[in-house]
Amino acid sequence: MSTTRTPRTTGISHTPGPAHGARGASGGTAPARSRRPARDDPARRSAAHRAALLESMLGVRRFEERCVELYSAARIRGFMHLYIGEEAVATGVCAALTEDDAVVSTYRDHGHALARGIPAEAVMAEMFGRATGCSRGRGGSMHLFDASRRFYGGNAIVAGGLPLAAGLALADRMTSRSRVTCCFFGDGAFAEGEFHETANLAALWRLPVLFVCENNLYAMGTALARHQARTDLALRAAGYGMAAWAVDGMDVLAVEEAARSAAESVRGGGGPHFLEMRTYRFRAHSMYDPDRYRDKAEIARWKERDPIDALAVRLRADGTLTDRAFAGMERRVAGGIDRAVAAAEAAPEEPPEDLLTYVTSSGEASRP
Amino acid sequence: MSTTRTPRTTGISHTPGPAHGARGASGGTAPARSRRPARDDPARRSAAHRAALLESMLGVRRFEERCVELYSAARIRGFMHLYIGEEAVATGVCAALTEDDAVVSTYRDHGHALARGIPAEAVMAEMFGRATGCSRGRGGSMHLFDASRRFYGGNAIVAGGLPLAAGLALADRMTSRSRVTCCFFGDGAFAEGEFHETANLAALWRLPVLFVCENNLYAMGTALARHQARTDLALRAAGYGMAAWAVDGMDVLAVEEAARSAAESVRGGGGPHFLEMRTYRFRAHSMYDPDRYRDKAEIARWKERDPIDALAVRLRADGTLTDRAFAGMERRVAGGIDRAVAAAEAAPEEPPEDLLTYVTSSGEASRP
Amino acid sequence: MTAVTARPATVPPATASRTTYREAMREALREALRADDRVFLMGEDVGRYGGCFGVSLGLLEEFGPERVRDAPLSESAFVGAGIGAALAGMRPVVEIMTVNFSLLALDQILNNAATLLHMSGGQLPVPLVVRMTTGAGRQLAAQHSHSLEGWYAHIPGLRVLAPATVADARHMLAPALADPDPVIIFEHGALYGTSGDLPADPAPAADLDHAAVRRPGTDVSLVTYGGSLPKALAAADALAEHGVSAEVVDLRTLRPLDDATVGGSVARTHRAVVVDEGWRTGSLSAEISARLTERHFYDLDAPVERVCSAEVPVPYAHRLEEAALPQVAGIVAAARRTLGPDVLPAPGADGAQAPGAGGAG
Amino acid sequence: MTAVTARPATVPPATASRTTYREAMREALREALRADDRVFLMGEDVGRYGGCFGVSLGLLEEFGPERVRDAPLSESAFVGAGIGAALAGMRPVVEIMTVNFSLLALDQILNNAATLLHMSGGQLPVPLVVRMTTGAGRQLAAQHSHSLEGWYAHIPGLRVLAPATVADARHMLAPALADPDPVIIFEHGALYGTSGDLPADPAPAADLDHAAVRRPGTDVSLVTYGGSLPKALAAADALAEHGVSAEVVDLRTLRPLDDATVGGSVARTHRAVVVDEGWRTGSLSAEISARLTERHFYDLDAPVERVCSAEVPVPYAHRLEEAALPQVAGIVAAARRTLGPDVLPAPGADGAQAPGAGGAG
Ligand SMILES: Cc1ncc(C[n+]2csc(CCOP(=O)(O)OP(=O)(O)O)c2C)c(N)n1
Ligand SMILES: Cc1ncc(C[n+]2csc(CCOP(=O)(O)OP(=O)(O)O)c2C)c(N)n1
Ligand SMILES: [Mg+2]
Ligand SMILES: [Mg+2]
Repeated sequence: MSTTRTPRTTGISHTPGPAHGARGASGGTAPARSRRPARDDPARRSAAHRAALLESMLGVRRFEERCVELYSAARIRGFMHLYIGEEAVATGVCAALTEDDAVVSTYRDHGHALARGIPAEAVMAEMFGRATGCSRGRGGSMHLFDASRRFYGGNAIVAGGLPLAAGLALADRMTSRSRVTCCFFGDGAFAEGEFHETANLAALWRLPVLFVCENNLYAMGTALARHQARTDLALRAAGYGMAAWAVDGMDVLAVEEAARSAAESVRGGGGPHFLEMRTYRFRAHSMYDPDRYRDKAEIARWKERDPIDALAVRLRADGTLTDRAFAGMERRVAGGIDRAVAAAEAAPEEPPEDLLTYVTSSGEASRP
Repeated sequence: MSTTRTPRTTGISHTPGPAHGARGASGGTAPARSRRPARDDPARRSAAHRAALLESMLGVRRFEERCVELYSAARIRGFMHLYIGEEAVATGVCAALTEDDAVVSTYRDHGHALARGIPAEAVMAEMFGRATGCSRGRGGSMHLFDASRRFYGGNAIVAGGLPLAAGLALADRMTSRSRVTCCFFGDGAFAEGEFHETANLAALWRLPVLFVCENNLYAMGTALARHQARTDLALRAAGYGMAAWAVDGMDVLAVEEAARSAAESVRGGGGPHFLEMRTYRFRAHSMYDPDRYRDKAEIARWKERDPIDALAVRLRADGTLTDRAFAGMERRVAGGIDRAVAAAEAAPEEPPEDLLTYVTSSGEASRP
Repeated sequence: MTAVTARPATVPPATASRTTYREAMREALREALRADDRVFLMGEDVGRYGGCFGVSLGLLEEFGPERVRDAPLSESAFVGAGIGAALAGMRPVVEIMTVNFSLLALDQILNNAATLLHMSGGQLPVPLVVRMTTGAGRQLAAQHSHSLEGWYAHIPGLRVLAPATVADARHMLAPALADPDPVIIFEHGALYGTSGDLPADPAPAADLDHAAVRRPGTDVSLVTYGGSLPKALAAADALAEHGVSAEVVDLRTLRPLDDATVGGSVARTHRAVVVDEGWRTGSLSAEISARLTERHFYDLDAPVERVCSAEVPVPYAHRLEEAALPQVAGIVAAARRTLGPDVLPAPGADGAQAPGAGGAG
Repeated sequence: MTAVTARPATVPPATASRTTYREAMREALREALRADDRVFLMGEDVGRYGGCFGVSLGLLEEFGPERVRDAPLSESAFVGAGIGAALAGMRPVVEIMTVNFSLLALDQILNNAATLLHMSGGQLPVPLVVRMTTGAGRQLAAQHSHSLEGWYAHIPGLRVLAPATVADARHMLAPALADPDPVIIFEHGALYGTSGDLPADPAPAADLDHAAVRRPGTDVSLVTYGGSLPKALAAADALAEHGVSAEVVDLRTLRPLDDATVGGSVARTHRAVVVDEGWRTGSLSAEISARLTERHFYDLDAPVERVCSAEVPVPYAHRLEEAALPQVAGIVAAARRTLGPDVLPAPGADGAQAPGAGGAG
């Protein structure tokens, strides 16, 4: 018989009122309840580390803001899903992973890719469909890949990446490698059968998977309570027999703390862990979405909890962030993006003659 | 936010030792804890009703025993899955349903079909592949159908019937009909994504579905604990926000009691209910299965809890069943089966010229 | 016994009007929902969002959340629920956002919807309509660009429709709902924005049994469907400029195939080019080619040509995607091949064809 | 860095021996598991049960539950897990019990296994082998009798194999595992009990690129694969009795197709019959027929014939099932049609053919 674990939740409300915003703004520290007592790791908690987190989130934000402009200018095409508002999740989680760990992402993958360390140049070139893109222009916004960073993409089938993550973890388990496979997915994916099958498989075989559910309260236009019979996703994940708890996904420090604790436990043989990141997207689902289904006031309330602002306010209150330093961050970020755009503009597309390469590994045009 | 319901379990162990057998044999009454206090319904609890349950179970048992002989004689072909040992489940559940209710079954469907009232003639003819079969010989053992009895088959894709049941129930809900759709499926089906999707859908939309999970501890050769991370299936179903509890599936009275209570609640608008029937198949998975994966002692222990013997012992102890009456049952049952076999032997197969009828409703040979 | 009654359509009489494919589809849904209480629309984001491609915009407001029913991301469950509801007397229209996600429901479609009638010996017809968007051409990359109509057309028990014109978008749904058996409707994503005239009422119910000759011609038959119809018509224009008269046949119904109309055209023109956005190998074009050869071996003056998608997961980059899909130049070139080397000068555009995208090799 | 190392095969030398298809497959699995630590077998009931059809019997005992891994009933998850494990350096052999259940994993196969390499710009090859049983003929009825090989052969990025002989069952797995890309192996259920001779070691690694002429002939080519090969050979025998020399071509690899071998045969015989257990419309047979016509239009003396399954969910009843599937008599009749009316007297058996089961109409 399986062992029983009790789910842990932070008790974080998912409808932030002023109190929530204030809590962030007042520089409150670690999340209400974390899985382990906060450890005294000076390196991690150092001002420099926090500043790096801030700059990382800022990098994602500004990158995507530029992408919006480029989309309007038709430099970027296809579907494009923005991560704006959710930056704390990718940033905090990826900060807790090592180079050896693996990441499986979704179509909303810019934030994951950048936080994982894929250079903005490679991502931007991919959005432009250029040969220098991280998928050689064949993937586009929804299919960012980087094998060297164990970034396994960019999956546009909702929940389609979950079984993959189980398999990556299975390989590690079978070869006694102590690595974590981190799989991002949304609240909508929780409804798909593939989530259930994968959760059961991972728990049954105690696979080293870190499930990171980005619960942004909507699956496209469908609110959580209209697609899930029970909306406490962490509690439901715990039902599979894995440690699971909810985290304030607007607080990058809380996210990192939780991810680090979970990842360590996974790495130590503790089986799969599930983190429900309570977050919100500030923009529409995709560039095609007129966002008719959300209350403007709700969006405004969440924007008060902007993860970047929240950390900046906190660091300023700590006295560890100056206006000048912040301006420096903005400059560096903008410069990086400028360079990425310029490089993408200048880069070649793959020639149509190469259309059939990469269909099979042999490299020859596939013989159908 | 969804309402919280607590799962109810009977606390029934799923590994019957002598104690269990003894409990049955000693004529112990209703299951440990049932959902509602036992009601005083004389008709239901009457000796005649109990005798009818016994004869119904006996009918299923003897029918399938004959099928084994006929399979050896190659009168029946294809895959054949026996229900022997599990008769209390179909018999008890179907006793709690009305004519208006619907039933969705699996490939292990003889018991469900017979308990639902499909005549043995029609079922046997189907096993023979005859035109007089309940599916005109096109379905065979795994695909018994009877639209007039709202028996929607016989599905050979594990978990494939679950979404169908949700849809039948949805139609009732949309038209404000007060009917129950009862869906049988196994513990193995619980691992399929379709179970999860359907459970969420049914709970979300409060569909009038009665989920009857026949937990016989094995999915083919794979024991429950080797295919489910958490083996308390009722508890997990409760996680979707539906009433769910476990029932002693070897006790037909407990099954009927639970099913009646659940069906009434479903009919009254209480949303989906989930019953985990703890049962056991005495035979191999199918006629092809050498049953290498189960312990003979385990099988023997379960056979001590034979649902037919258990009820017979109880009725004898009550003084409501005599040897003569039991012999009469056996005679009636055997006579019915004899007639069914003779009729099936004599019945025609559909002619090959009619192969293409029923591909589309127009009745003409389908134009591909 | 039931709250469900069919009532006559109460759509106000319309005059001939220009409309888009998207609006035509929406109008068809509105008419169906008004005409019959048993009809309901179910799928991901069909309600609040208004449909992934805006097709059902406004229907939630008019018909309410019971009849314009948002479903969770559970393709298998809600398609299966559509089958169950159909069994119980409803007339569900299930929207699977796109064909790309329909694989998750394919078991329900093949093993239940298409099979229950036969497996039950005729007892259980499944009057279900499933709609989905199909096709590529908008740089949506490999997982969002499939054209799997041919797979569905392989399944006995299904009727498969591919409305390619505004009129068919407007008028195919009603007869599909009247069909007692499951019907799959493929709407090519590139068509939603196209416009056309709708004839004034009373509109004839669309015929689901016949292919349509969209442009008559005498020299070669261009046989196609769905999103490739505009390309075939453009190719016919281009061919006309070179003095070649191409007949364009729109299959409309992919199962059952209308062999008579296709064959009749080829019997007149003696040459055929099949245009199909599916990957060439094993696409519907193969079936059409095989049938034409089986039935018109002695009518054909040249082998049947096929213009299909290159055998590659559709890439994101614009030029690569363009090279992967059937294009007008490739259709013109294929038609030219059926006519022999001296009929037309090789057009310059021809050289731009990507490998595998149009050629017979 | 890793516990995984490839070690040389340590299979004891064998002498030529008679064995069954099932044993040959098992021996191939055993050899693969012995030869390479990265190889493991995963699927429903592959371990304790010994495989639904007994193929993996004894392997659990030899290799343990980690490498002969029973999976829950979760086709999508464990096939996807196989893909993930392959990405991470393993060499998984995933068994989907039968093709009928593979629909539940089709999204993973199409959208991940077959697509990741291309979508990632060449970064992510997926060295995965998926095995499944296919086919009808054992009265398993509609949901357990599919022949969907043609669908898989439609997917760019996959290699699709159909071992039809004991030797191929024995020798195709090793090169499949050596392929850096995903390979699907179809094992026809009716073949498991068939026997044949295995050549003595050292056995040549099976060639995955070429079709095989299983019986040479001069008058007509019978092109087939998998479970239909024995039927085609029997038909060739029957034709020989009437003085007709039929060549039998076993495709062996369904994607990529070996056009040269098939075309070479037809260039010699000038007539072709394709035998394919899939439903006729849109089956692999259509592709073969279309290609033959495209490439050998002027070689063919008669239209290509197809003998396929009737377009009906396969019924349980024996005579109905028999009528639904390709049979020897139907193949003979089709071959006869290619030869013209006066070559052979119409055999009596011919009339027994069910409608749609073999005819070209
Ligand atoms: C299987 C599948 N069904 C439907 C879609 C269309 N779709 C894309 S994103 C999306 C919503 C997903 O919501 P969620 O999982 O919460 O992620 P989020 O977009 O909120 O990050 C839908 C319905 C899809 N891509 N895949
Ligand atoms: C989707 C699917 N996968 C696999 C199978 C093969 N199969 C048939 S029955 C079975 C076991 C099902 O176990 P369970 O649900 O517990 O029902 P039981 O047979 O015990 O009544 C399996 C694996 C199938 N029919 N369908
Ligand atoms: Mg979401
Ligand atoms: Mg079971």
